[in-house]
Amino acid sequence: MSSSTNLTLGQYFKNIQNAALSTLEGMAVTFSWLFRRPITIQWPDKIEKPLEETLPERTRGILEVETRICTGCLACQKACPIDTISIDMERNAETKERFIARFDIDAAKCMYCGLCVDACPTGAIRHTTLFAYATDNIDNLLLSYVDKGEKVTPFRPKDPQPELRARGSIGKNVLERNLKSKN
Amino acid sequence: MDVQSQINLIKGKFPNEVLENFATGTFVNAEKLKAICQFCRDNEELSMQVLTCMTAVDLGDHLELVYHLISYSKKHDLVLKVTLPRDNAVIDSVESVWKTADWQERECFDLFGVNFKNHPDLRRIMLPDDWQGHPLRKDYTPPTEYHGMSHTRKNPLIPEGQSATTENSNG
Amino acid sequence: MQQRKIAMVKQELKDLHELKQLYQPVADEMLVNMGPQHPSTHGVLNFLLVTDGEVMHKAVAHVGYLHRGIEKIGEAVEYNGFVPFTDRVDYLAAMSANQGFAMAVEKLASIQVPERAEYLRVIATELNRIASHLVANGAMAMDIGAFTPFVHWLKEREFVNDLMEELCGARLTYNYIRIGGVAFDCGKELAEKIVKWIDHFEPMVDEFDRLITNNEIFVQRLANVSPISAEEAMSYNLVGPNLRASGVDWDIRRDVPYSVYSKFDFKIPVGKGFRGTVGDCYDRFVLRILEIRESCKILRQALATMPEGEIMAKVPKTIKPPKGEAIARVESARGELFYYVVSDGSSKPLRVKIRAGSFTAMSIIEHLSKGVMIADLVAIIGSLDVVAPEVDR
Amino acid sequence: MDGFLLTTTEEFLNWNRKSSIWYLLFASACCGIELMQTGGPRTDLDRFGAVPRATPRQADLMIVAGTITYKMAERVRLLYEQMAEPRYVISMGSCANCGGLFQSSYSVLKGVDKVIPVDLYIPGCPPRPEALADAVVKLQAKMMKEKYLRTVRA
Amino acid sequence: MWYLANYLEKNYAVSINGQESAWLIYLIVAIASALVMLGFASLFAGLASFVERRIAGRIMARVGPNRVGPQGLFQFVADGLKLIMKEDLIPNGADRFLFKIAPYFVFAGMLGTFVVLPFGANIVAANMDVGIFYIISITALVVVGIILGGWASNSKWSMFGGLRSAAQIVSYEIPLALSILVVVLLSGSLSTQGIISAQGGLPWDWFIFHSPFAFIAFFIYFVSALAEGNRTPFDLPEAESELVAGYCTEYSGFRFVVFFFAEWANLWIMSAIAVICFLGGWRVPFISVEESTSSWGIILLGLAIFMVKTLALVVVVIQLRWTLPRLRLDQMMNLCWKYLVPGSFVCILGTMTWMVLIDWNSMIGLVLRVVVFAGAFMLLAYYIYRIRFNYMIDRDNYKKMTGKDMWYPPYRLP
Repeated sequence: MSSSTNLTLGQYFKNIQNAALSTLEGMAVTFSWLFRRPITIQWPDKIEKPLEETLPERTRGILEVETRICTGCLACQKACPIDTISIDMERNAETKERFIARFDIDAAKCMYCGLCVDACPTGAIRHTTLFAYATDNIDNLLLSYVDKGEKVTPFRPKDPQPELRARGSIGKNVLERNLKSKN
Repeated sequence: MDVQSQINLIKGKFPNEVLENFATGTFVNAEKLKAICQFCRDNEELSMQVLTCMTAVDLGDHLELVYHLISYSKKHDLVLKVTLPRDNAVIDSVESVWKTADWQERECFDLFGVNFKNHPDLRRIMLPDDWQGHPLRKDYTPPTEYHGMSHTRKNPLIPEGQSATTENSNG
Repeated sequence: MQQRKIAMVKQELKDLHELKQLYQPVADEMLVNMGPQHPSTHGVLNFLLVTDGEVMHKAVAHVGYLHRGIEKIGEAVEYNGFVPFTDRVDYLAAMSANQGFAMAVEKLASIQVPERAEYLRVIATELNRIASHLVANGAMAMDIGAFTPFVHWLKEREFVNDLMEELCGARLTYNYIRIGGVAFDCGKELAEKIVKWIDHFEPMVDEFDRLITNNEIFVQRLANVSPISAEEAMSYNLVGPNLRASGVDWDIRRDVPYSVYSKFDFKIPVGKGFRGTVGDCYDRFVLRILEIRESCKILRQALATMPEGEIMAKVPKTIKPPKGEAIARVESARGELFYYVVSDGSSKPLRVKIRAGSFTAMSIIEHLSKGVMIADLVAIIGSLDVVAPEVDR
Repeated sequence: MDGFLLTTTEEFLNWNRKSSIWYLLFASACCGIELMQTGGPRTDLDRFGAVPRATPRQADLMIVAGTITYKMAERVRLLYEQMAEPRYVISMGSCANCGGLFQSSYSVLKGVDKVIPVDLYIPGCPPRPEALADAVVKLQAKMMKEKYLRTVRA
Repeated sequence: MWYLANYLEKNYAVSINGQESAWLIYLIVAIASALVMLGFASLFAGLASFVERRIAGRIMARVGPNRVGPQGLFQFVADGLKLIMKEDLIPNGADRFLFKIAPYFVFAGMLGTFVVLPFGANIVAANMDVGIFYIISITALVVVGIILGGWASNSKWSMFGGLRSAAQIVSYEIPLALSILVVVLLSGSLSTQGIISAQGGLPWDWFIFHSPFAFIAFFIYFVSALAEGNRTPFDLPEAESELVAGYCTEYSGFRFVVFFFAEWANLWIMSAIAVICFLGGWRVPFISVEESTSSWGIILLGLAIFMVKTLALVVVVIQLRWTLPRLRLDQMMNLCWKYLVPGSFVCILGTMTWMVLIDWNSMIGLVLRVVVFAGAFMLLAYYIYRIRFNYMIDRDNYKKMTGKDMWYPPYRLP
């Protein structure tokens, strides 16, 4: 089938033979695929465990903060190149100790690079394996890990180690609360 | 052959064009750049067949054009630098020596405002044609809106109290 | 709304008017806009075809639809913070983009990367090269019309994504190579998983050959289409598989040795005109498949001989390299990725210049497209493996 | 009686629209690769009846995958206007949501909702293929609740 | 259906105010059979589009539509009705009247061929004496529709698609007609029922194994039928990756449904004609032509055999679509004029000499037919061997890598 005009007879039949053989070969490959297992993971309903559990441990999903062991050192805020984390530390007038008034992460802007997780000394901020949170209102993606009036006393290393919540549970609560409240 | 002998070779052909040199290459006079590049490419010992990268650096008071040349057969490379004034930087295009310079010079014109004499098709390459200013210069202030689309967006991280929206904070 | 519409119409008229002087189309010619959204322009690239039917007189490339000003952001972000941006420069071969920037800054700040970190970098880069070649060849086969090989290679890429997710946490934008070493370590069972995948993958490459590479229609569509001679390739500064397909034997991993590539023995495939002339579309396609096989060999050797030890050098929190400049050349999937970093002593670089392979591959398309059919232009774009962000940065 | 008749026919019509969403083949940056992976074998959008269509005329869902620069913004608006009427937009990834990591750049549009109305925002950079499948499932649920006939009648 | 018409006329011939009322009955029966044909064509087109996406899924190691209805059976209903509900878009520069008319030309051309296709011994809408000749001429209507659609939608891409299909379908009519001429030579009649009744039930009595030339004629017919229906190696008119969507770039909504329907209905027509001409239609083995209309059981058996053969060919055509890349315009024309047309002339000459030298019913004729059949069977055996070879290569590695075994037969639906 080569379009060159100077087509010798041998080349003519060789083209036909090549075309026929390679088509047969290709058809054999595709037909053999009909007998092989498809690798589809039928995501929403036909899988045993929800995908969040089976993802590898280092997966970088939506960020979450375990405020109990957060020392308020603002290392993550400085480490983030596009400042998607913003923390307000306030000083209690009489008792002179600081507390965290606001800890917001903009999940819509975050680039999931993991630089903040490396910078955090106590591992308070960490990536969950959550991913399926499409919302129709972009404000739902603003995760605030310290509620409006609540005052969180920063954790000091020599304090007793508090009981930590499971990875992913905090993020899931905040996201669900956002979805219900705002739309 | 190492950088120093390459520079001597060029100094032999263009005695007063080669200014002071540095570790990986040498400064060159702007007017003679095209001739030197032609020489680098055609000379057997040098045979710089490829212009790897041609870019500009804004050093505050003047612009610096950097030409990275490399030779695949001789496996050595060289850097040529040219200093240009900030405002009307003009230099002749080396597009006739290496065809790759066509697009790299268009990019340099687009982002730095360096004008290239007898370049076949000097148009903006990256930015829309009606964009004002050359972004990669240090004194560039981005426009506040383009074709009716504003540059600012309400930053959800800042509560309603403080009113600062995200200016172009690329300082 | 109204004034925006008027502005757009004025813009269109100005475009057409300006194009008319530039090309002075002959009476029966027409300008066909192979627009930014087109199934076969990989990403957002725009070709203006001056054609009078199937055969084109000229295809003018309009780029810049994905110009995100990464180099300007490079001057506003610290060294450590810029590494995730280099992922987005070439999202198909993000690992080599990371490695390029990291090597440039390590040269500037004279940081010595430990041995095991170099091995981990080679493993991650080779896995990434295979994944990138899969998408490159798959997209090209899809443009020629064979949809099945593309989806089969996406299936193989899915396995690579799983391995990468276990190794560095992300599927596409890894941010795995940090300045001075590597972010995570590769455990024993992950190394087994990679070897098991390679055992499964290499016969699959032979199957792809039987399915598509030796297919007569595929060969006729690609052989002798727009051959590029060695001088042209060098003058247009083509790099990587495009350059080697034209017969120039130049590979950064072997000719400008960096990292620990000198410890492995692997062949550099060079285009020999497998079914047509040297440097045609078919050569570039086959070359990528040969490179996939070479990368599998490197991966096996690297996994076998990986020494124990540190994975990160002692690096201060914010890196302040001394005043000066440094260059770094890395063999990415799309050829030589060139970084030129100028620092003025502060914690932010003064200038970061990234010169990628797709930028120059895109500039040669205008030269190649004289008197070529539209179906061939699609094949040329596919064979040159052009990726939008690398062209526009 | 009339309410029952209308809601069931509407339910049926919405079910039809929901179970065959044809999305526009428009991939601009890294999220475009994840869009292709979603069409690929692991999370198969074809299961939901979603087929990629190259022409905006036949597409009824536009997935904005990747960074939209100012030069591209007008083209995105043009594409949106060329799509036939019951059309939806999913903004995939941080760049399309709010400009993402390139928000400080001079040439990037800060979020695609400045140019076209967006139905769903997906967090992630790039979001996993399963996140995009989740967005399609959520879009289907949203389509089921739409009052298609009643608005026309009322 | 005329059989039904005669039956009705004998028993219920009611005369309305004296005139003979036979024409009324014929009219009613004609309309009824037309509706049955339309029903069958659209149902088949829908199911074929669903089955094609399922087979394509399995070929690509993924799963086709399986959530819309039980195992995704109602996918085509959803696609069709959704497209009907879409906004009715006509591009502003388009030629409105031609833009609206174009799809119905393609529809008429497609549905017209269903009239002549038989389904059983005497189950045929119209047993025309010029059946095959009528089919070849009516498919030309499809070309008119596509060119009209391409030109009228005022977009450069669809104009490319329209002109490409004009070149392709018109030039592939010739090898199509010539290869069917071989069958007409063998059977001596142009009507579809006549061709089928000239063949026997057993495989070596089919025309395809009559001689090596008839065997090659079958492949020439098959390739040019692919080109007629714009199927894969020749889907240049709506080349997905080059011309955005070819001639139907500007079509959306119901008009696109008609183009969509025509493409899949053509699958049936292409394989039905192949089965009629070359693979012995509805002939039941060991039953002669006269007995085949005797009892309803045999007619239905004939219908079943015809369906099985046609669906097998449809699966082959579908599989071809997901295996082969697309031809370039000049290569497609080159293939037609340099390979298929001379090939079909050689087949006609060969068959004629073969018929003159060897009589159909003679012992040598039978032996030679069995030899050709054996050759074809060897080819099939080699094909199955290659399939098994491809499967065996990856079985152990896949088990080692994923822990699950790879055997997943097509009838096991995920």
